[in-house]
Amino acid sequence: MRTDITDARTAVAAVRDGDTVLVGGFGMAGMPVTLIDALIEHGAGDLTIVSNNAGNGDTGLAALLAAGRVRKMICSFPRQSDSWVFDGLYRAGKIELELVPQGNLAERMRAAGAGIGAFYCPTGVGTTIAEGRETRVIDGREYVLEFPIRGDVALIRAHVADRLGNLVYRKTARNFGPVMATAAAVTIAEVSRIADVGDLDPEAVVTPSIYVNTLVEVPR
Amino acid sequence: MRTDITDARTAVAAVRDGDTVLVGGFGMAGMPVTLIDALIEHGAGDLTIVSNNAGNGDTGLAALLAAGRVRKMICSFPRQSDSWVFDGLYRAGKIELELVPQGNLAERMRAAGAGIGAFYCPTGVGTTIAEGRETRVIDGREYVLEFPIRGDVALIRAHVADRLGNLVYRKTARNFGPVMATAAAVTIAEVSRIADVGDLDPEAVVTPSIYVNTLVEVPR
Amino acid sequence: MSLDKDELARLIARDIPSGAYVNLGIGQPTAVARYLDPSSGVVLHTENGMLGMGEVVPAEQADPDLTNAGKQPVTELPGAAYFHHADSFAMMRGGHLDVCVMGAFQVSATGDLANWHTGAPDAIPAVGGAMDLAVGAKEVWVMMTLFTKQGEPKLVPSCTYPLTGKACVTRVYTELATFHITPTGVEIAETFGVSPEEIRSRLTIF
Amino acid sequence: MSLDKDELARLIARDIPSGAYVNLGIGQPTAVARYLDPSSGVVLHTENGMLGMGEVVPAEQADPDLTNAGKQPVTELPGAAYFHHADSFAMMRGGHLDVCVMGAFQVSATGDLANWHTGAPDAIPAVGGAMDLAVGAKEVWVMMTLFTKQGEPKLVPSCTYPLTGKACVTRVYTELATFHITPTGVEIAETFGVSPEEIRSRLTIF
Repeated sequence: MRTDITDARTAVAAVRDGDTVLVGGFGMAGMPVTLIDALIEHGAGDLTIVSNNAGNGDTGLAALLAAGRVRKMICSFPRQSDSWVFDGLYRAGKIELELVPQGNLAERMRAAGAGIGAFYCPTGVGTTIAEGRETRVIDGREYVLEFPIRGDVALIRAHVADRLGNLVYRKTARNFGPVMATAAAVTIAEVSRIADVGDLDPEAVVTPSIYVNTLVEVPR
Repeated sequence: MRTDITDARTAVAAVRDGDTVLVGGFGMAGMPVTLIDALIEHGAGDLTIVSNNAGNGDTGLAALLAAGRVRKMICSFPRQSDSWVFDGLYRAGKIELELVPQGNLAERMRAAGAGIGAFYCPTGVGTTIAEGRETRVIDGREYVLEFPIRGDVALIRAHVADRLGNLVYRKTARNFGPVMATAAAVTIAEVSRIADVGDLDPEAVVTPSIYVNTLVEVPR
Repeated sequence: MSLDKDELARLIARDIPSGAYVNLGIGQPTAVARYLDPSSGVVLHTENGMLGMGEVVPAEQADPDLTNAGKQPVTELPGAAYFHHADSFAMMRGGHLDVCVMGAFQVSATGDLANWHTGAPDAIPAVGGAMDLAVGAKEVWVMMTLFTKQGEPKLVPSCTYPLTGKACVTRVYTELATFHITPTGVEIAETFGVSPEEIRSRLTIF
Repeated sequence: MSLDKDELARLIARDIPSGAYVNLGIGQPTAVARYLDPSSGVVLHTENGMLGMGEVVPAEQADPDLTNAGKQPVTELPGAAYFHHADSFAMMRGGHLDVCVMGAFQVSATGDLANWHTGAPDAIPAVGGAMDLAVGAKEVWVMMTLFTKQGEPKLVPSCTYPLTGKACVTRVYTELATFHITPTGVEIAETFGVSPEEIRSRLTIF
């Protein structure tokens, strides 16, 4: 369906209490900071957040966590030198953590977007990550069964969009954005610029417009 | 490892009797015709060919089939108005056919390239394609277990390469090329032009050089 | 009056929601594209790796690198995007297409689709992307004649031809009537030149 | 003389085959990049979506959209390519990288790797891409000190720390010796300032 072009506050009104929200970015690269700030203001709580990290410093995701809006984090690397907000909540037993190897995080969201019911993955075999999980030996190699991670809403940052919703990214800020866009019922993209239809090279579009519901222009 | 730049005859010498060869193209778009002609001349036989179609007219894949080099076809759509070579061999019991829905063909090769051991796929549930196959109900939906398709060699056609082996494609000639490049032990790409390193836009590269072993320049 | 093929294509085009992402199957459904209002914002997908596909063009305007799923030459519209086959079928299988329109040999009253194989023992099977579309699109619409040349109904209690997908068809467009397949049964949505009663009497699904 | 960290990084750089695709882990292994001969054609991968990564640059030259897996600002080399996270980890998991170099808490004599968790009950776990690299790269090389600050060997009969991957490490580079882990056991490839006999006597794996 057609892609809406609106402001951050209107866009994040799509998030409901209890939702699973996929949040793009690897560190600050590709982090949709304006959308996260709008989500904090919006007030939705009891959220499950899927993102590679669990917030840095006191802003962005860390501020969302500090505001008590997040019930559960699904991420690969919560512990960082400046992840004191998450660390405090975790040690106090106030937040649930599902630790997922980074590639499984990406592939499980891809599976959700691609209609794959589950997949056998070699990552983590023989480690505590695989304990108690269903495994299978295929052609002599052991795999763990992994299930999709679906989002109700994805908040991502891209570089330029056209008005249809096609997206291109910039350098390693691409990271989780294209995968999350496929895995959520509603995808909201914060972009530096919205171009006219026809301005993007069709060979270079990374996220086709079909995956994008809402665009928010945040010039940089 | 470094990508070789050579001629078609030298490139296809990598193919051995009994190999599984992934052949790009959807109809003629993206079909590596020069490499296929070289493969016919090369003489390798007892091949399993994985390609969307099973040859058209009397040239290309059809000529490879006609020369008796192919033991088995794995494809989604062998029957076409001009697939008389395949049709004749099939009816005479001289070729084996594994019919795979087109999306499964692509996803099974992707799984091979991505290190996925197997995946649960909804396609074909309740059809003859799924008969006798392992199925599983996940979240109330039925899926069929699908296994990777690996190639010994992939023969693909792209548009422009740089000398490192990065590839860009042209329009719908992209089709199976990028997936096959990831799924084969050796990938040989026929391209219209080989550019200098640095001439391709890093944001627009579709197949990174890591997947390409050999380049053959065939100007068009 | 029953509808001719062009009228049927126009009818389907009219019913496609504004802004929808749509895959039109090989053969007759391709004609639906001709009747889409450009201002509707409908975006066409082709499984060989493109969104924003334009119309079929004559051979003299053909670009061999730009074809639809039936391998006919087509155009690229502004706002198009290309992607590889695994991404294209991920888009289909993942439930992102709003509508696909396919032909059929038979459709059952519960929405089973048979459109890939006649079941003839000497037929060479070819499935292409039909099974992927059947399980993937949010809505699967069928465009077909209501009866075979021999007068047999093609909308049936249960398919006798090999299935393409189970319980996937939501609408059937034919020259005599359009049908909606709902959880409670088949509803006649519209008839053309015949009465609903006549349609009911000629089918065995009600 | 035992090697300092820079000498160890130079040694590893020397051993990486010409034209190899290589992932250098967070922390010490990042330093290996400084000693790669540009003419060697070694291409660096970073799991956050890039091949053709250049060197770490100071903050004043940083592009916030261009970082390595440790989130340090880096450069882009000619011939680079960007891709998203699922494609990047498909590349890793699919066995396409020739070598990855990681740090470790412990490596076992059969190549088990422990480098993500100390096992301390109050530690907050964080695994990142380490498990994906451990199962994916054709060769996993470890760069570490041979002993802890307390003098305990880190190359051990069996890891006591939680594992990152089983039977994946093929080489161990330390300040005192390099080791090859083979199907028949651990071999000492080179020693620095000590004799092989002394290495053998201080470890319990031979």
